[in-house]
Amino acid sequence: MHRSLTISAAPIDEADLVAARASSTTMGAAVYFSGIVRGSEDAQPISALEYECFRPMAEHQFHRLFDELECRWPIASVRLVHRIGVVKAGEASLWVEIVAPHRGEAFAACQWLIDEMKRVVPIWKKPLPGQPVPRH
Amino acid sequence: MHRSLTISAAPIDEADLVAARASSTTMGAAVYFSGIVRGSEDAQPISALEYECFRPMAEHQFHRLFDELECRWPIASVRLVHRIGVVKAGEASLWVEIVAPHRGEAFAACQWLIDEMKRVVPIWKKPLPGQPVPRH
Amino acid sequence: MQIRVQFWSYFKELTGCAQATEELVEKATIADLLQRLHARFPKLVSMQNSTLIAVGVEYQGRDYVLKAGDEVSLFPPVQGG
Amino acid sequence: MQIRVQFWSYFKELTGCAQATEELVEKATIADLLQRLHARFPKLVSMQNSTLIAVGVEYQGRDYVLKAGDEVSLFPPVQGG
Repeated sequence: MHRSLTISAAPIDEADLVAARASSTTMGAAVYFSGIVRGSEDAQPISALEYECFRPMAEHQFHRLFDELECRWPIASVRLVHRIGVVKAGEASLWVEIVAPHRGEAFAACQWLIDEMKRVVPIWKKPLPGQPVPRH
Repeated sequence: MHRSLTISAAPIDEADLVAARASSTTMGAAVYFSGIVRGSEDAQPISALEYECFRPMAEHQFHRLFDELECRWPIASVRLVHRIGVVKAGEASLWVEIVAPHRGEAFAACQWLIDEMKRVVPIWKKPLPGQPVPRH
Repeated sequence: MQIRVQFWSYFKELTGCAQATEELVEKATIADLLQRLHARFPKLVSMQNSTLIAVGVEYQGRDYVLKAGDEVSLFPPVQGG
Repeated sequence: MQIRVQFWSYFKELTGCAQATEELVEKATIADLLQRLHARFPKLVSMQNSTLIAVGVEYQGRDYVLKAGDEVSLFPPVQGG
């Protein structure tokens, strides 16, 4: 299983990432998830979220999840990008790609990975008050 | 709910489509599915699938599904592209985007839409024998 | 009344044509139409349990009562995606 | 033995620091360490049921026996994504 993990303060270029998907004639399904910062948190308007990461542990825990993903489903490739630092409302903080032979396993694996990430990967967010600024 | 349906013989430019996602500060989740033609069908190598579509009925049935999607989940946007004609192994024949406030409903809606599409939308495929040609 | 029938996917190969017309009595149903078509295109008979039927752009059952001008489509299970 | 402790997320604000060091007897457990930290940083007490604990890069339970050189991390529930 190909795996790629990026934890970075740089904006997530989703189009670029999608364009870079490895070609295959045995994989019938690619599932993507983009997690986007919303302009409110607990009903209060926010301008951004600030993400903090315990990086060595986050990387280790992500790779443990990738190991388990590989055991559970016949996945060809997982790529995951998590942004850290300040992420403005309307911007993506998380991007996940799962490539698999069939869609059932691709959807199941993608949802499982996000659920588990939110349980064990040491990343935290702090809302930054203010009005969200819509992008145009 | 914003909706966009494209049934076309043109290759699906996934990166372009992703880059064109409408911005929002109330939507926290975008889920994408790309269905890719595999290089075999019933264990026989194929070079491509040829898709045939009863277009007026396909469009009508897609919009009925979009109507029901809108009733079932608080979706902000659905975009769906289905390619017709000859689609080579390794190329995408289907692309779906669901944008919603939270990931649970986005994943549920995306999977439901694909399952229902495969039940009611009059599109058929014919395998074209031959060896799949890997893209580079 | 005249009813026009369209065949899709490999039903075209089974019948040898993409379209056919049948002359039916008023108030004939899709079941009546199928009986005629099965007599005329015997290769459709083996497919009858998996045949999908639409009138215009909507699916209809065997008991649907046909009207003059209805365009009926017959096809095998759909396979999009 | 000396055990270094790191605090993450709003645990830093509760303790007023990002790191602390505790001197513990050999074979002390994480439970023993927590007892010391709760005495020193009383604001951590109310969080004890939701406190996550790692040694190095692995989660560990309260009964984990500490070794010299262990780096312990304390943090609230994670919230990635």
